[in-house]
Amino acid sequence: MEVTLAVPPDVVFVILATITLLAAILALQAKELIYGAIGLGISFIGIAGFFVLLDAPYLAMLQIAIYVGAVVVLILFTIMLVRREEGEEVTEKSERGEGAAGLWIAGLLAVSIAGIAALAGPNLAQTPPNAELPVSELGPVLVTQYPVPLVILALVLSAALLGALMLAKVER
Amino acid sequence: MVNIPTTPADLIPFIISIITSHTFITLIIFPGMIHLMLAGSFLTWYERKLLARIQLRIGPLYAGGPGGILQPVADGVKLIFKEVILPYKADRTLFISIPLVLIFLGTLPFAVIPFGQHWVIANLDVGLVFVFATTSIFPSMIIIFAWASNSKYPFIGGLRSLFQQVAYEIPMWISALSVVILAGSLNLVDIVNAQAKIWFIVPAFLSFIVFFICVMAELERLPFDLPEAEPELVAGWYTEASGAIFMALFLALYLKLYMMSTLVTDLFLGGWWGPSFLPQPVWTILKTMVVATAIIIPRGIYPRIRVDMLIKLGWTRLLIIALVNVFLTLLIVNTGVLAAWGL
Amino acid sequence: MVTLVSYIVVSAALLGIGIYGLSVKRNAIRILFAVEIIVNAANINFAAFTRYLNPPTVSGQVIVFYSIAASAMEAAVGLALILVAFRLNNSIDVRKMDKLKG
Amino acid sequence: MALNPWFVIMIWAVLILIMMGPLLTIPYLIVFPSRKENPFRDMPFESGQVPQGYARHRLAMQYYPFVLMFVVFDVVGMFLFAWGISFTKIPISSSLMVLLFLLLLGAPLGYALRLALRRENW
Repeated sequence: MEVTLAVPPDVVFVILATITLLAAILALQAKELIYGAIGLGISFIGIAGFFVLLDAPYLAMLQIAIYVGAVVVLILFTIMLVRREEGEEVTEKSERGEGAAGLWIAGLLAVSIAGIAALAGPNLAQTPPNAELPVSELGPVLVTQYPVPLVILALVLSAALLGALMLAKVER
Repeated sequence: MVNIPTTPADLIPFIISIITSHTFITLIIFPGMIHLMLAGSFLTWYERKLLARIQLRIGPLYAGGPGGILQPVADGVKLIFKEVILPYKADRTLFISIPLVLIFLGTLPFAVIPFGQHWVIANLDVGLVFVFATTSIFPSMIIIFAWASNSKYPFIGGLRSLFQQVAYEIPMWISALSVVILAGSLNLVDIVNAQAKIWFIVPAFLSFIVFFICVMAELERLPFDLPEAEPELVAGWYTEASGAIFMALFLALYLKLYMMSTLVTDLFLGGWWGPSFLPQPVWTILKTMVVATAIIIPRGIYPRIRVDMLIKLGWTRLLIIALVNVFLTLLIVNTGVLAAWGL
Repeated sequence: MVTLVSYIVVSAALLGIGIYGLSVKRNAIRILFAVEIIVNAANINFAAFTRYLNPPTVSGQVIVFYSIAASAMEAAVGLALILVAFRLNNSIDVRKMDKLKG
Repeated sequence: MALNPWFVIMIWAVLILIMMGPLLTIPYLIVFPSRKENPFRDMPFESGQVPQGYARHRLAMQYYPFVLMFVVFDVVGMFLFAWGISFTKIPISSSLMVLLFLLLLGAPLGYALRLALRRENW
C-alpha cells in the first residue's frame, strides 16, 4: 500500500482552528496587556496557517511580516508607553450584566452565521478545485489589473503615517 | 512515498527506508540539527579566537583539541549546571519561555536556506519572504524578554534593540528586492541557480553593501551594538539572563549570525557555485565563514556609533541608496546589459 | 473533511470573539485587538471563497492584501489616538473619554 | 521528493522543539525544586546599587515615530516583493505605476523624517 507520509489536512485544520480561537480569547481575556498582545500574535500566526492551507503562501508570509512583525511591535510599544506604575489601570468589571449581554450578542451572531453557512453548505463547493497557483501570480494581478487601488493605497499610507505622527507629536 | 509496514518483519526495512530518505538526512544531519548545533558552537569559539588574535592575545586554549576548540562544550556544561536566577518580580513564564522561542526563530529559517542544489530541507517557493517574516518576529520577542526581566538596563537595551532592528529591516528588504528582480523568483534555490554565470554581487554591488550593513545592524554587531553596549548598559537586554537562559540566548544569537551569513552568501555571493573540485556544500560553508569573519572582525576594531547617527544612517542614507539601486537594477534588466553577461 | 463551511465556521467564531471584545471591553487597546480579530475573520473568508469558488484567479487574495495594509494603517492611527487619549486623560479607559474637548 | 515543503517545515519546527526543549527544561527541573526565596540574590542588577523605583519606565517616546514609519514601510516592502518577482513578466507601463506609488510615498517619508528627527517634538 503506497501512502504519502503526510498528516491529513483535517488534523492540521483542527489544530490551527483551536490555536487561533484560544489565542484570540487569550488576547481579550488575559489580565496583563502584554499577554494579550502575545495572544494576538499567536492568533495571527494561526490565521497565516489557514492561508497556507488555502494555497496562498505569499499572503501567509505577508500576514506574519505585517501583523506579527510590525503591528504587534507597535502595540507592544504603545502598551509600554501608556502604562501607569500602579499596574493595570482599567478594571474590566462589567456593570449590570453587560458582559453576559455581549456574550449573548456575539454568540448569537456567530451561531447564526455558522448555521446559515451550514444550511447553505451542500450548495457550496465541497472540495477545492485542483488549481496550481504560482506565487508570482499575486504580483502581476496587483499591478496590472488593479492600478488605481494601488495609488489609493499610497495615499492611505501617506495619510496614516502623517496623521499618526501629527497626533502623537507633543503640542506646544 | 514508502510502504506502510503490515508485519513486524516489514518494520525494519520501513525504518531503514525512512532513515535513509533524503528528507530525513537533510532534517537531522546536514543542513539540519547536527550541522546547526556544530556550526553554532563553532562560531562561539571562532569569534573568541579571532578577536583574541586581533588584540594579540591567544584566546581559548586549555579546553582540549587544537586551539581549545572544545571550549564551547565546556561553556555549555558550565552554563547548564549554573543556577538560573529570576529577578525580583520578573514575569516568570515569559522570562523562561522567550529564550526557547528565540532559539526556535533562529533555527526555523534554515528550513528554506539551501547549502547545495539538493541540500535544502524544504524547497519553498516563498523562501526569501519566509526568512524575512521569521526574522521580523525577533524584535518583539526581545522587547518582551526585556520587559519580563523587570530591570532597568534590560528594558533600555530592549527598547534600543527593537528600534534598531526595526529601522534596518526596511533597507534590508529593499536591497534584497534588487536580487529578487534579477532572479525573478523568491525561491532561494532558484536565486542561487540564477547566479551560475555571474554572482549578483556584480550587478547589485550597492545592494550588497546596504544589505551587509543592515545585517550587521540586525545582528547588533559593532559598530551597531547599541542594544548591548557594555560600558553603558552592562549587557543590554540580556543583563539579567543567567545559566541556561543565557546559554539559550547566546546560542540563538549565534544561530542568527550563521543564518544571516548564509543568507548573504546565497543572495549575493553565488551560494554553492565555485570550481568543482570541492562539493557544493563545502563552497557554501566556506563563503559563509568568510562572511561571518567579515561580520565579526569590526568588533575588534571599530568604536560604537551614536543613536542619532544610527537613525540617520538607516532611515535616510541606506533607504535611499537601496531605492536608487532598485531603479538601477530595473535599468540594467530593461536595457539588456545582463543578456550580454549571459543572464 | 475540510470544506468551505469549516472555514466559515472558524471565521464566524472569530467574529463572535471580536464582537464580544468590542462590546464588553473598556480598555482602548483591547478594543483595538477586537477590531483586528474581526478584520482577520473577514480575511479568512476572502481567501477561502477565492480558493473554493474562483480558483484560477486570485482576486480574493488581492482584497486580503489591501485589507491587511488598511488594517495595519488603522492600527497605527488607532494607537496614536490611544497615546493622545492617555496624554489627555492619563488613562486608556474608554469610559473616561467622554469629554468633547480635552 | 513528493513531500509538500510546508509539511517538511512543520516537521522541522516540531524537531526543533524536541531537540532544543530539553536544553532549557532540564536545567529548570534541576534548579527550581531546590530554590528558596532570597531577596538579595534575586535583586535586579544595577551596578551594585540597590534598585529603586519602577523598572519599566515610559522613556521610549523618541523612538515611536520610527516604529510608526516601520509599520508603513513594511507594507510597502511586502508589496514591492510581490511586484519584484514578476517584473520581467509584466508590461513596463504597469511598472511605471509602481514608480508613481513610490514617488507618492517619497514626500510623506521626507516630511515624517523631518518631524521625527526633531528632538523637541517627542
